Amino acid sequence: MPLKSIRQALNEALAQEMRRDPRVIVIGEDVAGGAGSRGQRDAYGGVLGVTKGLIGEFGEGRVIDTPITESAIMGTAAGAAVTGLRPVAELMFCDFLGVCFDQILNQAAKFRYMFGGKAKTPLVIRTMIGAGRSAAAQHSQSLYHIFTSVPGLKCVVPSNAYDAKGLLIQAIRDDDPVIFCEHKLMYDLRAEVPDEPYTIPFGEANIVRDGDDVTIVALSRMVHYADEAADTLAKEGIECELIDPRTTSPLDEDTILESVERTGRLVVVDEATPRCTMASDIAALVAGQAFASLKAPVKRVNAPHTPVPFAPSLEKLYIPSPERIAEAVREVHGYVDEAR
Amino acid sequence: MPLKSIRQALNEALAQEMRRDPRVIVIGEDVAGGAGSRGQRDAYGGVLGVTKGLIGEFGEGRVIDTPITESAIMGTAAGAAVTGLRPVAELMFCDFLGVCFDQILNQAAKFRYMFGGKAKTPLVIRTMIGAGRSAAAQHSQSLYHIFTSVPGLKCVVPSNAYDAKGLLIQAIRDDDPVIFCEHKLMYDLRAEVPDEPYTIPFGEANIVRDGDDVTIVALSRMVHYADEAADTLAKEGIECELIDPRTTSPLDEDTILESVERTGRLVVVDEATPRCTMASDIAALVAGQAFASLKAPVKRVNAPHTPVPFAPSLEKLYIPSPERIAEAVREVHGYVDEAR
Amino acid sequence: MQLSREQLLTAYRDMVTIRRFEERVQDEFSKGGIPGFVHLYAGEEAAAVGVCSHLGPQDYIASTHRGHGHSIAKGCDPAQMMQELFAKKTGLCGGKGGSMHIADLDRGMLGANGIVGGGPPLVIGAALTAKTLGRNAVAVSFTGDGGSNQGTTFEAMNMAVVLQLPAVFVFENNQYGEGTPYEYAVGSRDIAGRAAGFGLPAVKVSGDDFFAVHEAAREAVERARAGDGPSAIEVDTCRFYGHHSGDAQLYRGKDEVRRLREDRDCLKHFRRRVSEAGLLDTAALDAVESEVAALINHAVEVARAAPPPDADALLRDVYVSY
Amino acid sequence: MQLSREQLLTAYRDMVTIRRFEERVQDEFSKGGIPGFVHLYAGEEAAAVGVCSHLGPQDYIASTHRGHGHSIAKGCDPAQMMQELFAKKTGLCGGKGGSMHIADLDRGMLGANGIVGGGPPLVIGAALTAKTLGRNAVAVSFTGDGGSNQGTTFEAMNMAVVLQLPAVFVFENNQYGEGTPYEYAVGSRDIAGRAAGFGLPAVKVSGDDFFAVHEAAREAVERARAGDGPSAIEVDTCRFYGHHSGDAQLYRGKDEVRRLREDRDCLKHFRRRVSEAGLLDTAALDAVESEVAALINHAVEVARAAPPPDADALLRDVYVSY
Ligand SMILES: Cc1ncc(C[n+]2csc(CCOP(=O)(O)OP(=O)(O)O)c2C)c(N)n1
Ligand SMILES: Cc1ncc(C[n+]2csc(CCOP(=O)(O)OP(=O)(O)O)c2C)c(N)n1
Ligand SMILES: [Mg+2]
Ligand SMILES: [Mg+2]
Repeated sequence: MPLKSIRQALNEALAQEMRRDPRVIVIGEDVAGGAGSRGQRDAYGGVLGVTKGLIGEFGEGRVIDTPITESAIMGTAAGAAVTGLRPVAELMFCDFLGVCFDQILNQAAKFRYMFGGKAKTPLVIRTMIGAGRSAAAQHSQSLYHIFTSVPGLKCVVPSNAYDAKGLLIQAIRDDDPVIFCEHKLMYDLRAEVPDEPYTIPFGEANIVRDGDDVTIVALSRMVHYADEAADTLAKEGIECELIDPRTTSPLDEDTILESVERTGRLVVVDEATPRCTMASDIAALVAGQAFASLKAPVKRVNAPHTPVPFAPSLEKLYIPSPERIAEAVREVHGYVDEAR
Repeated sequence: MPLKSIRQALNEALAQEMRRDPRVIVIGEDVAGGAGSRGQRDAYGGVLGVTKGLIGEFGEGRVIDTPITESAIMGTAAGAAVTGLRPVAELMFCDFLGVCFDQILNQAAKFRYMFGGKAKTPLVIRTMIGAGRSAAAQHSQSLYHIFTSVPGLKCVVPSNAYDAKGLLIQAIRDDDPVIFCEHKLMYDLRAEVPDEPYTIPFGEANIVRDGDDVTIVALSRMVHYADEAADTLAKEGIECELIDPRTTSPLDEDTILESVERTGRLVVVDEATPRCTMASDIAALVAGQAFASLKAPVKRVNAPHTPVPFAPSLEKLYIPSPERIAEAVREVHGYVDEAR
Repeated sequence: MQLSREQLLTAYRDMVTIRRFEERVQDEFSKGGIPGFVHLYAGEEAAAVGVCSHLGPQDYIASTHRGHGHSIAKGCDPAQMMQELFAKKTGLCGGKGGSMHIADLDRGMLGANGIVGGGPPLVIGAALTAKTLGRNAVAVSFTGDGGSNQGTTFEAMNMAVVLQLPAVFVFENNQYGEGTPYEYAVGSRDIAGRAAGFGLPAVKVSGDDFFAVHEAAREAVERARAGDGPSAIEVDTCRFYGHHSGDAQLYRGKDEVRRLREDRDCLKHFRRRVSEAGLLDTAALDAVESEVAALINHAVEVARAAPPPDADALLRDVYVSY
Repeated sequence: MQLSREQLLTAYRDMVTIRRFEERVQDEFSKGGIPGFVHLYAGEEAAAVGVCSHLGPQDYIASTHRGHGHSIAKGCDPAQMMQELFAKKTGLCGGKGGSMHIADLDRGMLGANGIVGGGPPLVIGAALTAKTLGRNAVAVSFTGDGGSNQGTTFEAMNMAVVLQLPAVFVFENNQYGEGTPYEYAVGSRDIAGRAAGFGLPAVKVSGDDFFAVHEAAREAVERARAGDGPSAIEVDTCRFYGHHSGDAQLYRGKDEVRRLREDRDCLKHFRRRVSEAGLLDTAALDAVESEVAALINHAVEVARAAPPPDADALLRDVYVSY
């Protein structure tokens, strides 16, 4: 199978779905770039090149550059979705949700329920998450917990190119609003990706590696750090089961619970800050539903409760590291439950 | 001590602080009402009357009616705070954060950190939360988890008039941005409230009742439902310790952990939806730090993962009830940990 | 444009339906039959009907928190609406939306909206669907004078111009947003003029005069349908009730409402106009009134009798699939 | 207004400082010394300096992602700025903000802003502080042509008019927002005209001409200081580099940048103007150049040598107290 980067996988997913279904459109700031300029059209193809080339094949009517106007972009996408298109809108950085969240939170997410089941809002919002590029406090956040918390939204956090393609096609075909979170440090990450279209169902976790000692649930880029940590730990004789939920809403609760029922020990790794985010969500799930199997405290590995610092030296401390993950696993592994 | 409603307590707190400090201003939509009209000034005094009368004493320069323009209101408040005022801005319903969240998330909350500690942003945002008035999906949410998750913000959820006054005065004197969440069904709730100004520190929970069997942590209006449930349970011989954290950020972790270390059993009650919200946050805290003491699964009582329905019959099912709380407590109380 | 007798009767019937619907809602609300908040449209009927009489079922509108009038003008069934306001299973939204979220996608009514400024961006989306799928449909947003100051509304106008979409922005200037007069809240005091600055044709018309609204809307809708882009219309109008049922209206001048009802009632204006011009006689107009009265009575009876939603509706329809 | 020799030299020095600062940042960035993203202001100097020369330390500005020029014009120390860009402990923000969040509250610089449209609402707040505390200060927001389409910017203008605040909205129309020309993104193609629709005096001036900007800003700042409310100024300008350092600029016409640098260089214009009018001689201008060259060299040397932030800075200054 051909090796493709996440960027390529996403681009391919978009192109294939646009070919298949004329109702699929792409809309956002510089998704092509150069609209009405003296230079080239498709000058950007998205700020990190994910939508490059689409305008050549599908034209200005379906690859729509917009002003800097996120509320109008999200509203346009929501309004178009509920009237018959299947828009893929781009929110360049998830940090920008602050200028457009109403159209997601109170409009797109709630139409179906408020209108008594009569609306369908097949909308995808592609957005970038993550720290690690010294992009500082307003361009580095991992805000998927906010989307996850909103009833009516689905939320996807792919960690590799194969999943990225299958999940994006699923998102486009899905009849509900989906937030698709791309980690900005992973676009060049390659994996084997089939040329033909395929889907990966939402709510089905990927078991990245098997192990009986400790369960690690990790999200997005943290899957790779957790895998690194697991390699180290394997050499120490600790076998980790690594679970990548792939979608935070719906969340594959069963796979997580089954694993913890077997291992009795859980570490959750999430690049987001610690309060009211996914690590606490999963920890609470397990504390409520797999308590009988738990042999150690549930450990969370998060960024600290701070904004993302600019300086690379601080940012490196900010992002959970393989070392911190390994340390957390060692802790829960070495924990002796005196009562049990 | 005189009995005062939460509405009165808040109004008194505002008036006393405005008297004390000329830098305190109130700004929002119809916080007075009738600006430039043929009728009366102070025609509203806030849609539910909390700011009534302030304009009479403090004038238009300090009780500022605005257009419907939440981004400008929050931005004005943030910009004013960082340059020397101490604004109390009103976000009428917390549901409206979607049209103005950037000024809170990326501006006010992050100034101090991004600017290397050189900024102070003494800003209070008063906002209404909660279901129960058939105000439907866009006027009934309890979104304080979103504020709680943001580093740089503090978040207050008072449950009674005494706390409301002390916490609001604290919020106004505090040098950080504070989100002050008022439950719309509690404005008429009365308690003994001293006439003189006083403060309640942030991050200090209130132990509403003592008990050794089960710890209940409940927030905002749910404190009262939990108390009702505890009354019922007391008759059945189950003694609950009821903790009202009063502020979700900072959170008084110690009081919660100490209680669970004693009771070994925890139920968290939160009117918010279940995913990535305060109940999971507190459950995760305990699963991580009081695991050794836990004798039963941590139970969460939340609204379901749905928007808030309009019909009163459905809304009643939506909001956690004293019955559901009691049932959850009975479950954890009756749980037998076979391993321990 | 000359309206046919049929068209005149339809317009009058729609306006009277709105008026009587709202009067009755006020009544039923005070009697406790309607939960939540209601915002009544009485006084503004010429705006909704003047605009929507140019729209067909394929066209879209997005409304505001004050959405009953737009719904009726766009063809929603008043009985189903009333059932919704009464929070009944058989309501337009199954009792889950209520007044502030009343919607009827089958009739191109994209919903009342509890968020001021929530609708205009959605309308751009509906207009984009029309353009992309070659549907020749038009999308209209209704926004208040208060909502005209919301950033989302401005963004929607700019976007509509940039993409040259078949959209019409109707600003219902009923003088107040809650208790705040537009003269205070709209810095320029000129909503149409400000809209024009965004690069779209914009006019201000009197909402007392159905015919003035109708004519301005005809031009705007035709322009949109012809592919010539968006327009804006400011309708100078007034509301006969408070912001919501229960508003003490202290911000109003003494006698203000009484005088509005006397001088600025679009129904009265309409009757006078068509009578004086000999277009419709009193008997025909009165026949409409009784027809509507029966309709509204029926709507309330059905609404009262209808069952509440089933308990399992609480968890249904959050997603299509999950 | 006639500028004194002193004022002319200061203005020139500030503009040259910005130009050389940016050229050097581009250089150091490509050499890998500066992490993250940088957006360079070269080409637009007359805008920042023309406006800020009317402001004192008590006045406020809010900037954009392209904030180096505004910072220097408002009096920030280029050495401390460079240290910040190099992510050093001794930088203006202790290395925690970087280019996109560079700020200096002591000098009334409320920060660059990573959010397009983030600044204008903040400026209203600063203006409100000035008005409330009777400080006689003025607050200025800088916004790009792209940012002129953001809802927050529109809301801020309306609010400033409603509250009659001492604010000035400067729109730096450098023709592009990222790769999108303003002719496409601004529906009306007229930023000043659109601003005027909000009820504030608005003019468009050439950013090639320091004196034109200076004069327009003088009027606007005086109006604000006199209590006569907000104004807007659109500056027609151009950027000499890409959107950020690393932008391939495919959206530009062939030779576009070369021609801009030839025809539209505000520094060249300034030199020519003051030389022809006999206001400053070449020697004086050249002396400024060498002075600035030394300053920038020094800034980079200090920045390179400075230490990174201490590890515990990660957790510090999230709150004043927690
Ligand atoms: C974003 C937002 N802000 C505030 C409100 C509260 N609110 C509801 S209606 C209203 C007044 C709206 O005024 P206008 O747009 O003139 O419409 P009208 O009520 O006059 O029809 C306000 C402030 C809201 N629902 N949404
Ligand atoms: C809310 C938001 N949307 C999008 C961006 C990404 N972005 C950064 S700068 C920029 C272009 C800004 O253009 P303009 O306002 O003209 O300023 P210029 O870069 O030309 O100085 C964009 C789209 C952002 N930072 N914030
Ligand atoms: Mg109004
Ligand atoms: Mg620009």
